[in-house]
Amino acid sequence: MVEITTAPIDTEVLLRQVGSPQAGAVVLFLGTTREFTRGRQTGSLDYECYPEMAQKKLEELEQQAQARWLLTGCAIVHRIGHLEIGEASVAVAVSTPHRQAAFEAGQWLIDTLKQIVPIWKKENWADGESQWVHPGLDVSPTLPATGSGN
Amino acid sequence: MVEITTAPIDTEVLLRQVGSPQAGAVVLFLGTTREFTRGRQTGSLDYECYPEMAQKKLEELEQQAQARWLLTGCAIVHRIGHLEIGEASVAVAVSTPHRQAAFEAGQWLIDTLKQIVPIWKKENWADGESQWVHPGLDVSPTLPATGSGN
Amino acid sequence: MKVDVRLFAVARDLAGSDFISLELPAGSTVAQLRARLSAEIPALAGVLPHILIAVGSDYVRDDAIIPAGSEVACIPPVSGG
Amino acid sequence: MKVDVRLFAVARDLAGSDFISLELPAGSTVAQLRARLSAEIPALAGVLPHILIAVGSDYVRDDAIIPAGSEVACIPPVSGG
Repeated sequence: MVEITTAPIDTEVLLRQVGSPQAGAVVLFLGTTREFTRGRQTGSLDYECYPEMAQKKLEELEQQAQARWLLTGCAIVHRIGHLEIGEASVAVAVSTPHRQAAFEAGQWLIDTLKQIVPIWKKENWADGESQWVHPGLDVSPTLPATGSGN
Repeated sequence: MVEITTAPIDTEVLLRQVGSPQAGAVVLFLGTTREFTRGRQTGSLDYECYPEMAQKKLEELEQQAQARWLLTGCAIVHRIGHLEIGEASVAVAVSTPHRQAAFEAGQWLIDTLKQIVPIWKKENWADGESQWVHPGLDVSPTLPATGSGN
Repeated sequence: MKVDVRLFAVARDLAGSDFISLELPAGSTVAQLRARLSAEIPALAGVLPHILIAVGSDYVRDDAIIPAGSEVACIPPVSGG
Repeated sequence: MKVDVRLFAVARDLAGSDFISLELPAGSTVAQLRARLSAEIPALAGVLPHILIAVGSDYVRDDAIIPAGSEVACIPPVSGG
């Protein structure tokens, strides 16, 4: 089950979805929005995605993890839109008969998601600037008042 | 926060406890009771512990993980008593600024818990036999009607 | 052939639009698409080397040929999760 | 000195009791405790090599001396989690 949603992530639902009488282990990963990044304070974040491709890539990740670790359950939810500090932007839940595979699959899923799934976050710094986060790319901050542009 | 309880584990409470504005990652591990172990069907499980020592060892594990991975949050709950298939017997939740540490700490905590914390499970096999699980020790099964010991 | 290229995040902000329609010769490659994007939207030129191109929701290399009617997108370095 | 030894899981089942009171010379070691346990509860003898001894809720080695008044327990291989 993969989902992209603007709603808060319901971890109870996720844990129920991956539960199974064949599972001995469940690993849930939550990515939550941090208040400080390299000493600079974040006020809030906005996430956007390329919906069709993000959905397809998430489904591919789920299928690859299923095949590689013989998961008994897998659920990935990414939230987009506006998030406040402390909220979860992403949740990955997997279940497996034995725990080592659950940790490996969970970590692989979030690592790979962060490398390939077309989702982007914009930091709204507490000082008023906003800035797309594009690893490896030096993006000039923009003031909200000036809107988009360079 | 560490706890030994006979009540079902409330994951929402755990996740709230480890949440922090400094956290970018939360990892929750749940150990759940499997229906089949090496092909043999389990009906239910009973867990018992040495309460004072189990509590002390869990607190030591939490402190060691805090020191080693600079956790922003940590919670360990072990349920004892009678558990049905699919229920969670143990939950480990940690939060950290970055995700690698959360996976490492979560896995270390459950691995070490399973090695040193004085908690034992008894498999109540679906065929009516019951058997303490003591890794490395060949324990004769007992029929419930015969009570303890041989 | 007409190709609509979807633009996201910093690429959209730099272009000032969430897509651009290009007219390309049939059989054009991704490299040729990149050259046209650079020419049409000079503000994109600086970041384009860091942008991946997706065709039909899959990442493609610069020597790939763009099939007519396919959905094309500029994917700046992702930062989800 | 009198030492109450707590017994858990298979050790309790084999002994038929959740503790045993032993009278040991002051300054006895864990090894001496093990020998007495084996003698007092023959059913335990077979599993005792696999059982760890805890004194004051910490695992101790066989050459450790048992302080008077300490809480002692037999810890069969654990299977929590």
